[in-house]
Amino acid sequence: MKLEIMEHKLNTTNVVITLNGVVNIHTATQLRQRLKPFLDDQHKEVRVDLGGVNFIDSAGIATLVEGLQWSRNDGRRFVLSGLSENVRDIFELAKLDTVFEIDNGDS
Amino acid sequence: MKLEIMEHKLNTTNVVITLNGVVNIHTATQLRQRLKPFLDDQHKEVRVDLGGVNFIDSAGIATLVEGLQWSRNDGRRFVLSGLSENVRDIFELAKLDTVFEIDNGDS
Amino acid sequence: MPDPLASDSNSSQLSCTLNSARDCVHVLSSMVEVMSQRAGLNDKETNRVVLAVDELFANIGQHGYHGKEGPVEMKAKYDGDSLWFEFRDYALPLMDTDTLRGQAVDTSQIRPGGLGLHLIYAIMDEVRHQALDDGNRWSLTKHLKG
Amino acid sequence: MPDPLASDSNSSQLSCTLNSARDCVHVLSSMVEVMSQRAGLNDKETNRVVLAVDELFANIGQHGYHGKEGPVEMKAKYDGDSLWFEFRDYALPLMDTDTLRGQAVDTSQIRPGGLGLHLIYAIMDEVRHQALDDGNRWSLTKHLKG
Ligand SMILES: Nc1ncnc2c1ncn2[C@@H]1O[C@H](COP(=O)(O)OP(=O)(O)O)[C@@H](O)[C@H]1O
Ligand SMILES: Nc1ncnc2c1ncn2[C@@H]1O[C@H](COP(=O)(O)OP(=O)(O)O)[C@@H](O)[C@H]1O
Repeated sequence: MKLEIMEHKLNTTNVVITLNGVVNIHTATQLRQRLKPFLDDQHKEVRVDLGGVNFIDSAGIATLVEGLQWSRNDGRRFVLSGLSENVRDIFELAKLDTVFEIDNGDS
Repeated sequence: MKLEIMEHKLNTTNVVITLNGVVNIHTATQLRQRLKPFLDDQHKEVRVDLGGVNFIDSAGIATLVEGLQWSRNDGRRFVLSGLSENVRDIFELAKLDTVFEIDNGDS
Repeated sequence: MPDPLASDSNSSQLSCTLNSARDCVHVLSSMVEVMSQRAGLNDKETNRVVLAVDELFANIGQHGYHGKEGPVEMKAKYDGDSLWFEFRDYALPLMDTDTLRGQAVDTSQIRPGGLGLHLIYAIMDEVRHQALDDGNRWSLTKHLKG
Repeated sequence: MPDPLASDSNSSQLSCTLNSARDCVHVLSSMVEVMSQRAGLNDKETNRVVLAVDELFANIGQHGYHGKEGPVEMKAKYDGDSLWFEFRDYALPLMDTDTLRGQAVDTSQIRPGGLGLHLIYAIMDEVRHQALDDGNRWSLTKHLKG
């Protein structure tokens, strides 16, 4: 209800996970559970589309940091896209805007 | 913040008003103000797209009833579209689902 | 200043002290949504209960306080049998409880307004009002299917 | 049972009695959002203040109550100068206030966690903690530009 998670497999190695709603202390657990199966070695690229997310807190960010770590350990790509101004602001406050690969869609 | 209102003029006589968010006792006033200028006799059809509305209360419905009345008095069309299941349920509880022209998009 | 309400506080009761200003409806709605979900209501039932509480709050502000700002307290509770919302206001006590029966909706003659009570009665299983010396107490009850 | 909090109630103070269960964060967030908008904060500032309050609530639940459920009360107030949130919990009083200074975030060594306090301090102008006999009082203050 508070966070909607949709997954879209582009092919056998690339997947896009689209989030709608709020990623906070309440909903982050649900995101973690859905993210985990995609971070296995079949997937070369996991992209999380935050276009529909209007709020994120440190529990939400921690879940994405876990995703990044799992991916890095195996040389895979973990990309964030569609950050709203408010979500980007929180990543900057957390000094994590340069740690993640963020697709600004400006290409 | 709680209700986003966008207007899109199709041509000089037809306009679509797209709502995103919640239409309740707090936000209905804002909707009323934005709706009013479109209910003049230049416009033959005013369409209100409720696709992004997840909640409506009687203050929201009353605003739409006013729109319907203004339009009817002058023989114009006032159409609702994109009703979510929850919004449709409230229209049915209010017994107004048959009073409005509702476009179900099934054509 | 420990809050006397705190002793009541557990997972089956939440409460808030708001005022009748319209923006407070968002706070109420989120409390009702959380409580309805905890009580096990589905999405559609939750939406309806949020609506009923919203309508009661709107009436207190418009008819009780006549659009002026006044305090509104709400408690939300549930047990195995029912989900329950109690409101307290400090508006003029309403004596003519007949106005609260809710009329049948006349769809032949559409008009804006007059829907609130109809919706409250259509959604909730019990609607109670009590005039107090210095205001009103309202309670809305929804029975939970076993 | 008139509520003693009611006398306090006016357009510049809202309060709620919740518990530390995670879903209550939605109620808190909507109260903080309403109050921040009333105090005149813009959308970005409102988002930040909602975050700071969310983080404090998360810490009370995780570290104060160790994930068990306990009561959490919040009051939100503003005046011309500042916007102010006071929390009261009934967890073990925290004596070692040093843990609350918030460390610098070490981005060379990314790890999940350890961000909450950093964000609270980055956003709010004053962060206060007081150990009481039976719990803790926390307050977060944001100065409003004149
Ligand atoms: N809290 C209240 N205090 C006093 N009168 C009320 C209250 N709630 C409802 N009423 C009365 O009941 C009538 C019907 O209310 P309602 O169905 O909500 O429609 P509306 O608010 O649009 O008039 C109101 O017009 C009012 O006279
Ligand atoms: N309410 C609290 N009660 C007790 N300890 C706390 C509280 N809030 C924070 N702390 C301590 O401060 C540390 C840092 O908190 P924080 O920056 O929010 O990161 P995290 O919660 O991810 O550990 C916590 O690990 C905890 O030891």
